[in-house]
Amino acid sequence: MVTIDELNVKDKPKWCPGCGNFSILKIIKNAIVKLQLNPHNVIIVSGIGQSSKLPHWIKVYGFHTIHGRSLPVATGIKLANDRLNIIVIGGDGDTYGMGMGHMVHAMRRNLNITIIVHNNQVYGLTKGQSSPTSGLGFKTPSTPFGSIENPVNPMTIALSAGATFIARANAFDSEKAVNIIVNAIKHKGFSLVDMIQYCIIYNKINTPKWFKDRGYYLEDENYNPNNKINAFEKGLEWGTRIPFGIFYVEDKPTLEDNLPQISDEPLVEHDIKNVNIDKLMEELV
Amino acid sequence: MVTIDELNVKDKPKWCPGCGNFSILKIIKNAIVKLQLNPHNVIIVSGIGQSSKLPHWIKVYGFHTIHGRSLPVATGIKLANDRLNIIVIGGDGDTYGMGMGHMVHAMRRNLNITIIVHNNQVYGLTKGQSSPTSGLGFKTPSTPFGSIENPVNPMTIALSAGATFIARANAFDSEKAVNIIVNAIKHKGFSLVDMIQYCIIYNKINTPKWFKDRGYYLEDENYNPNNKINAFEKGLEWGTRIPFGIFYVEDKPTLEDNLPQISDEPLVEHDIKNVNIDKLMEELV
Amino acid sequence: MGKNDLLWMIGGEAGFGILSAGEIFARTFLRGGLHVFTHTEHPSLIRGGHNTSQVRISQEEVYSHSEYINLLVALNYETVEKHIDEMQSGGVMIYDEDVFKMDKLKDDMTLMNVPLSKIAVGIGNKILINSVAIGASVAVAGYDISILENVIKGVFKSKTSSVIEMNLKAVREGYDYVKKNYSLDFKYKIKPVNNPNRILIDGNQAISIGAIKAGLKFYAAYPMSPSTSILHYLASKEREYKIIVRQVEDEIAAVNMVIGAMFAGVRAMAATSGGGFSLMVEALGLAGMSETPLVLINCQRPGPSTGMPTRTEQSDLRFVMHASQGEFPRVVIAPGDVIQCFYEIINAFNIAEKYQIPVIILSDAYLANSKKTIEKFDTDSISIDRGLLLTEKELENIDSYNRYEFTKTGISPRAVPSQKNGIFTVTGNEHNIYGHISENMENRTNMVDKRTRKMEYLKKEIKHLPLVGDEKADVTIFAWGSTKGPILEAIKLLKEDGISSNYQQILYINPFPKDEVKSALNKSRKTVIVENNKSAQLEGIIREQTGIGISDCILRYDGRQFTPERIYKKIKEVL
Amino acid sequence: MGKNDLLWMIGGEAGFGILSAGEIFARTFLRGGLHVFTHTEHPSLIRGGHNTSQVRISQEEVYSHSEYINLLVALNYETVEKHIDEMQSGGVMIYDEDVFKMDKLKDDMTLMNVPLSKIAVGIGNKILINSVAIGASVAVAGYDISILENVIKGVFKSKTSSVIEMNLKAVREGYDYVKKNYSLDFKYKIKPVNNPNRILIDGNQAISIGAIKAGLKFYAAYPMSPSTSILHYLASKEREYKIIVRQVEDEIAAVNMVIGAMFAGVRAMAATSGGGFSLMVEALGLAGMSETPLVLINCQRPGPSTGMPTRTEQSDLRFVMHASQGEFPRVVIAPGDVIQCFYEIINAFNIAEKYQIPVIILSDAYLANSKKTIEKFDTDSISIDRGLLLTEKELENIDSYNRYEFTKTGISPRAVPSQKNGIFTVTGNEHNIYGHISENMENRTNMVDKRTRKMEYLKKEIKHLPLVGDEKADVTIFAWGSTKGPILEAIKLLKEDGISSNYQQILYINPFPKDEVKSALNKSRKTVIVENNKSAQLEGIIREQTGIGISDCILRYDGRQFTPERIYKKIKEVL
Ligand SMILES: Cc1ncc(C[n+]2csc(CCOP(=O)(O)OP(=O)(O)O)c2C)c(N)n1
Ligand SMILES: Cc1ncc(C[n+]2csc(CCOP(=O)(O)OP(=O)(O)O)c2C)c(N)n1
Ligand code: SF4
Ligand code: SF4
Ligand SMILES: [Mg+2]
Ligand SMILES: [Mg+2]
Repeated sequence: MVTIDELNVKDKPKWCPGCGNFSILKIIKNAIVKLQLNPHNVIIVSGIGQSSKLPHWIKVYGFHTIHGRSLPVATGIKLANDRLNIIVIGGDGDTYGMGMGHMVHAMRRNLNITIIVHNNQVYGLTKGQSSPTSGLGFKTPSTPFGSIENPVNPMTIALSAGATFIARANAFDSEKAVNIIVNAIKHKGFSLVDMIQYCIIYNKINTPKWFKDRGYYLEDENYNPNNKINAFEKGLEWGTRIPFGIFYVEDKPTLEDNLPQISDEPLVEHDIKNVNIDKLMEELV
Repeated sequence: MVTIDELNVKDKPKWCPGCGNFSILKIIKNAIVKLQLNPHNVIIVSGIGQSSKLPHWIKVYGFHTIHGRSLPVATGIKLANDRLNIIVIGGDGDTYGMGMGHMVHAMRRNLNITIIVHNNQVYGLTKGQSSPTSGLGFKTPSTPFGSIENPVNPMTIALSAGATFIARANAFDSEKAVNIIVNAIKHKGFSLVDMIQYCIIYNKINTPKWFKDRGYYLEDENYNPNNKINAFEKGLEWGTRIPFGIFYVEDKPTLEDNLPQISDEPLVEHDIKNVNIDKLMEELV
Repeated sequence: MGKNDLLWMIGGEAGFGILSAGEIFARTFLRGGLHVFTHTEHPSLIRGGHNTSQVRISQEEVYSHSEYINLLVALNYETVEKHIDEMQSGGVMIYDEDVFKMDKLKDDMTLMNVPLSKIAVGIGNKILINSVAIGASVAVAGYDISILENVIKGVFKSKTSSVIEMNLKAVREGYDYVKKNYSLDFKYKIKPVNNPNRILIDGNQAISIGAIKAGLKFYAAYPMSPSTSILHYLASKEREYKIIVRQVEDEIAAVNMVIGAMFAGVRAMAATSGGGFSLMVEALGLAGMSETPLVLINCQRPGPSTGMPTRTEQSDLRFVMHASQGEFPRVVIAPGDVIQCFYEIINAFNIAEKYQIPVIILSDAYLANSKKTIEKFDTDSISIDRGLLLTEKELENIDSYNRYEFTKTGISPRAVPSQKNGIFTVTGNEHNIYGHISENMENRTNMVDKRTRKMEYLKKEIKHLPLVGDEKADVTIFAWGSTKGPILEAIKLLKEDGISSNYQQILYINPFPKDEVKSALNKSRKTVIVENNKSAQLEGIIREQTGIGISDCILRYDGRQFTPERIYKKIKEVL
Repeated sequence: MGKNDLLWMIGGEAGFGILSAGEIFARTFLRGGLHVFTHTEHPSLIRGGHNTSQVRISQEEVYSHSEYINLLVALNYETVEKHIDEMQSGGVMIYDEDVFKMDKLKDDMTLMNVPLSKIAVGIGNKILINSVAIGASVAVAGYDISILENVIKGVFKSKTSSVIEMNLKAVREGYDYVKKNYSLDFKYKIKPVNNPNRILIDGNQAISIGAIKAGLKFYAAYPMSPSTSILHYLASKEREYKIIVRQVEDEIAAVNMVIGAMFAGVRAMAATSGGGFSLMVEALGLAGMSETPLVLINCQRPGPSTGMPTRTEQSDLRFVMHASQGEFPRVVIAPGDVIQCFYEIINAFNIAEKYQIPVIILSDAYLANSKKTIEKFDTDSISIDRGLLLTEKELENIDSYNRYEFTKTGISPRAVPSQKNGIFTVTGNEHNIYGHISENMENRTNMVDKRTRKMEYLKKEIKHLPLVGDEKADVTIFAWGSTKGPILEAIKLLKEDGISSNYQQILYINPFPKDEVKSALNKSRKTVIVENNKSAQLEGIIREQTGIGISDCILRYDGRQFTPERIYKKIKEVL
C-alpha cells in the first residue's frame, strides 16, 4: 500500500507560496496512491520551467531534462523499459512552445505515456514573458504592447496529432483533477492533460476566478468523448465558456504493441553479455 | 508582363525523369505569371530535400536553407521586407517532420506567406526512408517491417494551428493546382498547400493512379470552405475517398497588420545611418 | 579603500525587491556625482532563496564588486550567516529585531536595529521594507536624502501617485528613524561631489543601446537568463525606434529568422545563453556557408546543460569558437566592460556586414547584470559600414550579377531581394559563383579559399588591445571578458603591496592577436591567466596560437565572479 | 603494383546500378581469396550525375583507393572525360559504341567496344547493363566466371528467380562477348588464390555489427548521409537481434531518446553527420551534466552547413571536441579503418557506461562507405563492461543511495528506474549528491571536480596507438581517422623511392596521447600532418597539447579523400 507519506520528500518545494504547482504536485501524488503504483516503477520526466522542477519534490524516479525535450527522453525510457509508468511534466512554454514538434510526433506514435502540462499561460521561471498559450493582448516584458500571436490550442492540436486521450483539468479543482489524471494514466496510449495552473506572480489575467467564471465540465453536459468531431468543436471553445474534463478517448494500438522485440520482456532485461554475430559476419563473405 | 520564359533558367532541374517535382515547378511558374508578380519581388525559400532544390531552377530570388528551417528564415525575410511575395517550398519530411514545431507557430502568427509542401510521402533525397506522411505498413529501408507510426495529417494540424488558407493540390492536375496556388498567394495570411507529388523511385504505393482512384475536388461537392468544423471533417477523410481543393479560408489580421513599426515602410527601407540614442542615455542618468 | 568610499549590501529573500533596492541605492549616489558599481546574486527562483544586491560607491572609478562590506542590510538571518565574515571593521549592519534576533558577532561592527517591517506596514505595505532600508542606509552614510527622494520619483514615475507617495514616505521614515535613534561616527560617510553627468548601465543595456545605435531593426529571441534583459529592453523600445522585436518558439527559430532578416538587408541579431546557443549551432553554419552576415550574443552562465541559470561563468569560449560542422570564418569578441559592450556590438554589425560572416559576442551573467557608472557614449565617432551592399543603381551597371563572385579579398558584392537585376539563389550547399549547388572539386577548393581569405583581410583591420599597466611588471595577467573589472581592481591592490603588474585583455579571440600576445608573453617575467572556468580555455588557445604556455592558472568555477581580493591573493600565492 | 593486382572502375549516371556493380565485382574477387578495397563517388542526386565505383584488387592487403586505373567501364562519355588521365599503360576501357563514339585517346590502352545495352535489352531490361559490364570485366581480367555467378546468386537471393536468371544471363553474355571477340594480353590478369575466409565490410557496417556485439538495444536516428546506412543496416536486423530501431522526427529527438534509453539501463546510440550533430549539441551537455552514458557517431561530410552531402571531409574535429556549453568530460575516438570501427564502438560503450560520460565516434564518408577485406573479427577477446551499474541486490545493501556520491575516481554507482531502493532524480541543473538542484558554491566546485576527475582515471586506461613504420624515418606523418589507408599506401610508395617514413595515428583525440605524440615529435627528423580539411585541426590540437608545431601540413578539402599518390607527391615536395 503506497501512501502519500511515502511519496513525500523532506525538502519544501521552492515555488512561490500560493502557486498552482503545489496543488498539482498533490494531485499527482493522490493519483499515484489511488492507482497504487509502485513508486520505483514510476518515473516523472520533465523539461525546464517552474513546473518542470516537480520531480525533485516527489519520491519516485525523476529525470529533469532540458527545455522542450521531455517527450523524447521519456520515449527513450519507455522503449527501454515499457513496464515503467511514465508521467511527463511540462510547462506551456516547454511543451507547446519549444516542444511542439516532439509533442505532435509523440502523439502520432501513441506511446503509452501521460503528459501533464502545467498551463499557466506565461513563462514562470524566466520571469513572466508571454507563452504560446497567452491570450491576445497579454502584456509582459517581452510583449509590452500586448501579445499579437494567436494562442496555441492544445486540445485541437492534440486531437489532430493523434493523441488518444485528451483532457483539460484545473489545478484548483483537485478532486476532479485527480480523477482525470487517474484516467489518463490508466489509458493505454498517449494521454494529454492540459492542467490549468495559476501563476500568482506573472499572470494577473487568467486567475482562478477568471476560470471559475467560465469553466464547466463536459461530463455535466452529457458529452460523448468518443467522437472526434465533437471533441474538435469543444476544443475550439474558449471564451465565455471553457470546457474541462475529458474531451476525447480512443482505443488504438500503441507503438509498443507493434514492437515484437519487446513482447516478451522489456529491452532492459535482455541479456547482452554474449551476443552472437557470426551470422552477420557470414553475410559479408 | 512577366512570362514563363523570364522565369526559366538554363540548367535542367536535376530531378529523376518523371518526378512530380517538374510538374510543381511548372505550376509555380504558371501561378507567378498568372498573378503577374515581378520576379525580383518574389523569393522562394526552401528547406532541404529533393523538393527544396526548386529555387535553383526558377529565376526569382531564392534561399535554399537547411532542413526544416525554411519557415523561420522566411519569417525573417518577410518581417524585414513585407512587400516581398514569399513562397516557401518544403518536403513532407522537411515541413511535417523536422519542421513541425515551426510550422505550427508560423501558422498561429498568420504571417502573410504561402507554403507549398511537396508531399510524396517519402524521403526522396536521402533515398527512400519513411516520412511523417507515409502510410501505416509502408516498407522502406528504415522501416523494413512496415511503418508503425500513424501518419501526420497536415490538414487538421494546420486547421488547429491557425492557418487561414488550407488546401490540397495534385502535382499531376496542374490546371487546378495552378488555381489553388494563385488563390493561396492572393490570400492575405498564412496559406498551406499540401501538394501531392509523386516520387517514382521510392514510393510505389501512392502513385498517380492511387490518387486518381480516390481523389475528388471539394468544390465539386458544394463545399463551404469557411467553416472550421466542416474543414476538420474533410481533413480527416483519407481512405477510399481523398478530398482535394480548398479546405478552409478565413479572413483574419496578419502579424504584419499588428506591427505599426512597418505600417509606413518595410524595415529594409528605414534609414539607419544616424540613429539618435541621446534619449536612451538620458534614461540612465 | 580611498576616501568617500562605501560598500553597501542588501540581502534577503526573492520577492522583497532586493534587486530594485540596489538599483535605487546606486542611482542615488550616481546622481551625487559618485562612481558606482552594482552586483547582484540570486538563485533561479521567483520567491524565496538568498538574494543580494551589492553597491560599491567611490569618488574614484570602481571597476568591480568586492568581498568587503561596510554597510549591510540584512532582511533575513541567512544574510547575516552568509555575509558577516565580509564585514569590514567599523561596519554597520541594519536589521529588524522583529524579524530575527541578533547578538553582536563582531566587536568592530555596529548593530543597528531598525523596525523596517513595522514602518513599512505602518505606511501600508510590507513590500516597502526595502525602501525603508534604503532610507536608513542613506542616513548611516550621512548622505543627502533629497537625492534619494528624487530618484524614487524618477524610478516610479510610471506607477500611480500613491505608490510614489508611499515609497517616499518609506525612505523618509527609515532615514528619520536612524537619525533620531543613532548617532554614530560611521567611517564610510559619503558626500556628493561635482556631477559630471554620468550614466549607470549594465552590459545588456549597453549591448541593446549599442545595437540600436548600429541600426538594429529586427530582434528575435527566446528568453534565457542572463540574456533576457536584452529582449525586455529592446521590446520596450520597439515602437519608439521602429524595431521589430519577437519572442519566438525557440532559439532555432530565432537565429534562422535573424539570418532571413539579415539576408533581406536589415540589421538583425539574437541574444541567448549557452543552451540557446547550442540550438543555434546548425544555423550558424548556414550563415557561414551562405555568407549571410549574422550577429549573435551569448551571455554565458555556468554549464553544462541548464547548469546554474542565474550565476556566472566563462566556459563557452571554445564552444563558440568551433560550433557547427565544417570550417568557415567567424569573429568572436569578448567585451570586458560595459563600454566595450556598446562599441563592440556596433563593430560586430560592421564586421558582419562588411565580411558577410557571423560575429559572436561573448558576454556573461556578471557583465550582463552588473551596473557601472561611465561617461555618456561618444556617438560622433561611430560609423555604420554596411560593406559591399549594392544599390539598385549599382546593380544596373553590372552586366550579370553573380552573388559569389571570386574577388581578391574573398568578399563578393551583395544584393538583396526586391532589387531589380540582382536575382540570385543562396544555399547551404557548396555552390558556384551563381549560388547554385556545385560538387566540382576545383570550385570547392576555390570557395573554401575564398571564404577563408576574408579572414586575412579582416585581421589587418582589427585593432587589438595593448598591454596595460606597468611596463616592466612582476607579473603579467592574461584574461578575457568580464574578469576585466576585478583584475583592474586587483592590480590596484597589488600595487599597494608594491607588486607591479600588467594586464593583457584578449578582446578579439578570433582573429587572435597572435603577435601582441606573443610579444607580451616574451616580455613577461611571470605570466598568469585568470579565467572564470575550470579548464583554462584561453590558456589552451594561447598555447595553440603561440606555442607558449602560461605559468599559472587562476581559475574559479563555482558560479561566481572573482573578487579583486581573490585574484590579489592568488597572484601573491604564485609569485 | 605487385602481381595479381587490378584497379577496376565503373562510371556512369546514377540509376544504372554503379554502386551495386562495384559491390558485386568486389565480392567476386573476395571469394577468390583476394584482397579488395572499394571506393565510390557520387553527387547528391538520385538519377543522373556522375557516379563511379572503384574496386582495387590485390594479392597483398590493400588499404585504400588509388588514382590509377587498369580497367575502366565507361557507361557514359563523362566517365571517359573525367578518368581517361588516370588510365595506366596497358589499360583497357570497356564501353558501348551505341552509347557514345570513341577515338583512341591514348596509345598504350585498349578500347573495347561491347554492346552492353544491346545485350541488356536483348535479355529483357536496360538495367542489366551493369551486369553485362561486370561479366565483360571478369573476362578481361581472365578470372573465373563461375565465382561471379555464385556471387550474383547470393546477392539477389531475396529477389524473384527471374531477376536472378536475367542477371546470370547478363554476366555470362558480357563475359562470352569479350572472350569471343577479343583476345588480348591484359597485363593485370587476376587468378584466385587460397581463400582465408575474409569478409568485405565498410565502416558503417563495422560500426553497426560492433554495436550489436556490444549489446545495442535501442537505436534512434534521423537519416543523414553518410550515416544513413547504419540506420538501414540496424533496421534490417531489428527483429532478429531484438533491437528497437526508430527513425524519429529529428536529431534532437534521436539524441534525447538515446539519453532516455541509456538512463533507463539499455545500450543505445545514434549516428548522424555534422548537421544532425549540430542539433544534438544541447543534449550532449545534458548527458554530461546528468552523467548519463551516451554514444554518438558523427560520420563527417564536407561542411559548413549542407555542404556536399555525399562527399567526404574531416572538418568536425574541433566541433565535436568542444560542442555544448560548459565543461564536462567526453571521449572522442576517430577510427581509421573498418577494424577500428568495430572494436572502438565496443570500447565506446564500455567507456560510456564505465565513466558515465558521452563518447563520440568520429568517422567520415570515406570510411563509412569504402569496403575493405579483413579477417573475421575475433570476438573472444571482447568484454562487456557496464561499469558501476548496481543490481537490485546491491542496492538493498546500501543504506541510503545517492546517485552522485563523491568518490575517489569521480564515478558514482548507478541505479536505473524500476529498481527498488534506488529512487533518485537527475537533472541538467547543477545538483548535489542526491541529484537535487544546488547552487551552493562549494558543492559546485566539488561537482565540477568530480566530473573532471573521471578523465584522470580514464586516461590511464586508454591504450594509445604506437608509432608505426621505420624507427629512424626521414619523415613522420601525424594524422587521424580515415586518412590511415591512403597514408599506409603512401608509405609503401615512399619506400619504393627509398624514403623511410613512419606514421602516428591519433585514435583517441580526447583524452589526447600527449606523451606519445610528444615523444614521436621529438624523435622525428621531419614532421608532416595529413588532414582532409582546410584548417589543419589536429595540427592545432597537437600544438595546444604539446607546444610543438608540425613543419608541414598536407591538406585536402575538395570533398575527396587523398589518394596514396597525392600524399606521396606532397611529402616528396616538402622533403
Ligand atoms: C534552450 C533553452 N532556452 C531557454 C531556456 C530558458 N527557460 C527556462 S524555463 C523557460 C520557460 C518557462 O515557461 P513554461 O515552460 O511555461 O514553464 P513555467 O515556468 O511557466 O512552469 C525558459 C524560456 C532554457 N532553459 N533552455
Ligand atoms: C539536420 C539534418 N538532418 C538530416 C538531413 C538529411 N536530409 C536531407 S533531405 C531529408 C529528407 C527529405 O525528405 P523530404 O523532406 O520529404 O523531401 P523530398 O526529398 O522527399 O522532397 C533528410 C533527412 C539534413 N539535411 N539535415
Ligand atoms: S512564478 Fe508563477 S509559476 Fe513560478 S512558482 Fe511563482 S507562482 Fe508558480
Ligand atoms: S527520388 Fe523521387 S522525389 Fe526525388 S527526384 Fe527522384 S522521383 Fe523525385
Ligand atoms: Mg508556463
Ligand atoms: Mg518527401
